[in-house]
Amino acid sequence: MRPDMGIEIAGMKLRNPVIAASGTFGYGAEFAPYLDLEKIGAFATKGLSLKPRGGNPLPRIVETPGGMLNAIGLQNVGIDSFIADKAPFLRTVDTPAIANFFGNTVEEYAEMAERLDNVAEIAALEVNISCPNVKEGGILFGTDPAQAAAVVRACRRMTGKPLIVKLSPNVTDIVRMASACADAGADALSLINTLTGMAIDLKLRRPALANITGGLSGPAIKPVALRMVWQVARSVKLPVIGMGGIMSGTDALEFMLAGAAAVQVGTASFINPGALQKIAEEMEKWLSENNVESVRSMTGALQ
Amino acid sequence: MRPDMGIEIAGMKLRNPVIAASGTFGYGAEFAPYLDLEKIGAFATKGLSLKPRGGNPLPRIVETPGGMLNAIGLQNVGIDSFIADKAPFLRTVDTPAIANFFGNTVEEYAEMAERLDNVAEIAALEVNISCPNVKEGGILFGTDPAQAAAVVRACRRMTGKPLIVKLSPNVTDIVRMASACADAGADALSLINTLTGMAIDLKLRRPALANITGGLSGPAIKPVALRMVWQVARSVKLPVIGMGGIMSGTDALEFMLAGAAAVQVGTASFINPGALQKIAEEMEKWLSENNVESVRSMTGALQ
Amino acid sequence: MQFTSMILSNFQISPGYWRMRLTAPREFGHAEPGQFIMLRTSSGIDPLLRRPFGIFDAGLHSPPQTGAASHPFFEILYKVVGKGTSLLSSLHENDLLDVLGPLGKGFDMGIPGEEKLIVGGGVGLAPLYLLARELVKHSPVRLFAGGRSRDDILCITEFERLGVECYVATEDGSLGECGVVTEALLKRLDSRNRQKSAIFACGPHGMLDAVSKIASERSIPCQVSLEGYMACGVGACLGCVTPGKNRTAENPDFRCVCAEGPVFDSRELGWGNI
Amino acid sequence: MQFTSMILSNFQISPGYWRMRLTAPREFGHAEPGQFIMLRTSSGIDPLLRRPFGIFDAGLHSPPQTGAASHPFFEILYKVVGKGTSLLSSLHENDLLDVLGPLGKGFDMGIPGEEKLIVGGGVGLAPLYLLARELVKHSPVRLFAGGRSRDDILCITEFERLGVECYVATEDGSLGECGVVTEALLKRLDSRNRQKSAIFACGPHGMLDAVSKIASERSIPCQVSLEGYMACGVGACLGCVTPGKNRTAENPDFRCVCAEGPVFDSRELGWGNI
Ligand SMILES: Cc1cc2nc3c(=O)[nH]c(=O)nc-3n(C[C@H](O)[C@H](O)[C@H](O)COP(=O)(O)OP(=O)(O)OC[C@H]3O[C@@H](n4cnc5c(N)ncnc54)[C@H](O)[C@@H]3O)c2cc1C
Ligand SMILES: Cc1cc2nc3c(=O)[nH]c(=O)nc-3n(C[C@H](O)[C@H](O)[C@H](O)COP(=O)(O)OP(=O)(O)OC[C@H]3O[C@@H](n4cnc5c(N)ncnc54)[C@H](O)[C@@H]3O)c2cc1C
Ligand SMILES: Cc1cc2nc3c(=O)[nH]c(=O)nc-3n(C[C@H](O)[C@H](O)[C@H](O)COP(=O)(O)O)c2cc1C
Ligand SMILES: Cc1cc2nc3c(=O)[nH]c(=O)nc-3n(C[C@H](O)[C@H](O)[C@H](O)COP(=O)(O)O)c2cc1C
Ligand code: FES
Ligand code: FES
Repeated sequence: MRPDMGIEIAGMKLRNPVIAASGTFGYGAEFAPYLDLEKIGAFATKGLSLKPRGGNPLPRIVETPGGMLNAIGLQNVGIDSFIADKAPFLRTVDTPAIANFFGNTVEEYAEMAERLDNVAEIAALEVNISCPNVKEGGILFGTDPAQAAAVVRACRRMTGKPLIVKLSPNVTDIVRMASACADAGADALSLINTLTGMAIDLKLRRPALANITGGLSGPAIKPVALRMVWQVARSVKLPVIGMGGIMSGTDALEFMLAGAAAVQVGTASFINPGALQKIAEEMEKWLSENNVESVRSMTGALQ
Repeated sequence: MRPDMGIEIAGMKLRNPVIAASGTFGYGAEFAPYLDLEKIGAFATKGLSLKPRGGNPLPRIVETPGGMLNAIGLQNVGIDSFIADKAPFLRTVDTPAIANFFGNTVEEYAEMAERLDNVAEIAALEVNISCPNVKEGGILFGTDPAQAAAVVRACRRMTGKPLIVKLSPNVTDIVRMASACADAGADALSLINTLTGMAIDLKLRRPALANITGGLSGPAIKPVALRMVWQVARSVKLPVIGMGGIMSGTDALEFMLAGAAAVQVGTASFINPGALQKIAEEMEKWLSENNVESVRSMTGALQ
Repeated sequence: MQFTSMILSNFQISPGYWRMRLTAPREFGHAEPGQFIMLRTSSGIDPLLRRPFGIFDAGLHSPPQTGAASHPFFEILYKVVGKGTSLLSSLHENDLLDVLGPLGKGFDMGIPGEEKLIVGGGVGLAPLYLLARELVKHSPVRLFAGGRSRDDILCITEFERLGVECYVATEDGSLGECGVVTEALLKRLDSRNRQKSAIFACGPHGMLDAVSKIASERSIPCQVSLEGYMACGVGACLGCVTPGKNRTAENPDFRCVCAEGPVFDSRELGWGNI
Repeated sequence: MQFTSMILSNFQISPGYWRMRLTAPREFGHAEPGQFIMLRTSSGIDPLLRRPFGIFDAGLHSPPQTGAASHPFFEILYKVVGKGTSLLSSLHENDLLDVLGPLGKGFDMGIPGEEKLIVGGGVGLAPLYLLARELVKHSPVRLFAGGRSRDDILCITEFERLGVECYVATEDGSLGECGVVTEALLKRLDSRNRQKSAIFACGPHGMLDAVSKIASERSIPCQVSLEGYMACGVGACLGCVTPGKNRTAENPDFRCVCAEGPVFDSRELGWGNI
């Protein structure tokens, strides 16, 4: 018996729950030589902004025990070039593309949502709220429930597409952040973004990253991610997309047990460019071996 | 040239900056067969409470990628039995012992501080504020600056011994927590305690820990720990004891560059019961190879 | 004691079960039956924690080359269940391992002359061979070995060579009697003529629970060797504890499997709470 | 392309430097000089990320056994600097590795007939052998190899066997001229008779910077092969980028070392910003 791998989230039907995480899958085309894009559920683009961004100075990445830190600094081609150069590829692939985006002010977020709402190739929007609010003295949108809600409300007004809000784990109370975004009109929540970390080059007596701190991803963060997904899924009535250190089909199924309706896979694609497809296959295999008819039945099925 | 490994922190003179972290070194005697207790800087006891505590149901520990989760539940013999059965051993060792302790109310914390102040074998007190305040509806002392300050003030009144406050990393703004504890009279800050995480047994569809969530420690958390130590050391005028995933002398020196005056080593002792002594030796070797005369000069020497 | 061991041999003895012989320091000769060791299965962080294994055998190893000096060794018997044990099974002669041990409290040998009944389930047999080797010196010894199928019945020949009378039971009947090992044990207990016995058991929790009930109903002394999730192995982390007989909501009676065990008098344990 | 490779040989060629030969799929034969591969040095998470290595050589491997069919191979030349490369050096014949490649953009071969000057520092020589092998087919080739000491001068005999004229410089004078390799290059450039040349360089950043200055001052085309901290190797993570020549505070001109490089026309790069 082949298990039913289809899921529905925020109005989108996906062939399976495995989604490429933003910033780790380029604009979709980069991994085409290594996997069948039509065997994965969906993919999120690199975070987009109104203007192209160069990102941070180098070095930008460093390996850590069981993980990696990145301080790419949200380098991206900008919305215009995205529409002109990257969107056409999306038409050639029968898999939903999710536009991840960010801004420096609530107005910029809203403008991005409006622009993306008009891009036919985009199936859903994912708001990255881990950015500093330049107007409010650099306080992070993603760590203050009121600021996060303001962003979500502003974006909600601009788009009828599914609106996913991606939460930062660097907070005392993830459930409060999640509730604020839910109340402000999000259709789904995705978590976790990276944990803020730092590495030091002892010989040089310097931070290993030019940006000093960076975002921790990979297997090392999986326990924190699972905990937060579990906390949010049981307290907030929105579907949750879980991520953080997923490397295998069993990892992905653990996130679903914790309450995720779908998962995203990031760092794993660096280690194995075919990871997304392999993870979907491993999930299917596990479900069939364990006589589970539908992957949907795993969501929240923790005892 | 042998580098000078001595440090002074909160009025205590230590022969080197390597301290055993609470909960990973028993009450001191457990590791005596595996290392020379007089070759390490100091050691912190398992967290103590007024009454003996049984701790959580089983399983209590589970391995995770590059780390481990524990939900011991602060099992300890209680202050009376500590004084009667464990303290006598401390007299036999010429290395400062730090009493780690906790309470369920501000009053309990204060009472513990008062009792420990009278224990001659104890060189310093380390307040673990990662506990729920039973009077205030279970909100964690360690995630609310006002509550943390209340605990520290109450303890400060009761003891003239060095008072170290151990910070929880599960907060949005570690610097705010650190400042609150500094203003309330702490002599030093130690960080980080464990990150809250979760693991799932997919086959059983159950949380791997009976307690559902647990505290993540080990190499996986090192980047988060380094970042927090760096943030606190540059913003708060108290000496900082850094910890989180230290496995080697170079790890320890990285924490010192980030601003730590001393370090604690936890999980590493499980993997290698002689880890503390080895780490102190590795630090000394590195310093001598790199012509650094004193380990103190490493503190905050990040460029 | 912490030491670096060299692998002398490492081979599969039954599908999924391996036996490894390692060099040991001289002091290791005093290891008690029932004690265990903890191995690092990788020098890095994957896996991070040590893995505990019972001491299957210990003694003096005579190398195959004539003239080479003999030296102390110990053996473990292990089942490949995850990453750590897979890594172990991929190691070869002359590879090195970091070992901690002997750890814990072993079996009390009981009263010489009285019948000793050893009960082992699957890889639970591991710490019982060294025990049997000691017991046969002074007492008649019977082994009750159980498992799911014939592949899970290990090293019976070795036990027989010691002069131990062996009873085998498998759940699928592929070797020995069909059923659980406690049935064979019961048969023996009910047929013995008021002879004094003592029971020593190691295996899955369900089996130990059943054996300890059988023993207590008949007032037979019974020692069980427990497992537990271990981090430190030396009594410091309190991860491996098991409830003691006095455990209640008020009385935190937890026993440390690594330091106070892994062998316990079954009457000391709070079976209902485990 | 992602494939599993079997190690055909792996040995130390100089203290700290190793050479590994691996099986390759047939398509690998089209690898361009200057392209690279990424290896997993562990099947677990320690280390987590792949490690990039230049393709030192590629071709058809004839097994020592007579009669055995020959099959495609490639080679890497690597320096042991950390955990990943240590693990590689501990591998043996017949061990398997997970390989991604060939990746990136290789060298442009330039105009046939014109003199080709290859400059390599230390292990920077790695991707230059395959390059030299191609270049000698149509052009005179000179190699300038530099390093700290004689141990860092690798595989010169192999280059000479191709008919490449080799100039060696070591900082401690233990082999060839005493000094940096750019001095030897300068001497050659200043002695050549208006002959047209092209430069190809790989090595430490300082050396590449100096070579590219020398080339631009003399208007000689110069290609450099860069390194960068890489996570994905396929242009997706943007970790490995390097500033392009148009980079300013306003213009985010970053080039992707893994996808647009690792070989760049030196005039395209923003040297001051790297
Ligand atoms: C005192 C003691 C003595 C032991 N003696 C032996 C022995 O002689 N021979 C032998 O084969 N095994 C023995 N074990 C069990 C052995 O330690 C585990 O099988 C081993 O640690 C598994 O490691 P792994 O990395 O292969 O598996 P992992 O990947 O860590 O785990 C695989 C599966 O086994 C479970 N598991 C892991 N460790 C334990 C544990 N300690 N208790 C229960 N379940 C566990 C995990 O939850 C998981 O489902 C003993 C355990 C203890 C505590
Ligand atoms: C395109 C490309 C081609 C390369 N080709 C070769 C080659 O042919 N032969 C060869 O020996 N090496 C080559 N390298 C470098 C090689 O990838 C690194 O030496 C290797 O990844 C180190 O891995 P490790 O685990 O041993 O060291 P680590 O423990 O990861 O690092 C050891 C030290 O090396 C530094 N380091 C690690 N990776 C890099 C890097 N990419 N750039 C700069 N410094 C680094 C670290 O900061 C650290 O100080 C190449 C790198 C790139 C980007
Ligand atoms: C190199 C890199 C770049 C990333 N860029 C973005 C981004 O642009 N927008 C975003 O929302 N998340 C970004 N992330 C976070 C990932 O989408 C994901 O939340 C995180 O890596 C945790 O998942 P993982 O452990 O599977 O990688 C990035 C992560 C990495 C490693
Ligand atoms: C098993 C275990 C028990 C612990 N018990 C305590 C405790 O009682 N009090 C406390 O303040 N910290 C406790 N900790 C936290 C450690 O002291 C330390 O802060 C943490 O483990 C991070 O350091 P590490 O990565 O070096 O282990 C415990 C940690 C572990 C792993
Ligand atoms: S394993 Fe740590 S106390 Fe037993
Ligand atoms: S390594 Fe990821 S973009 Fe180059």
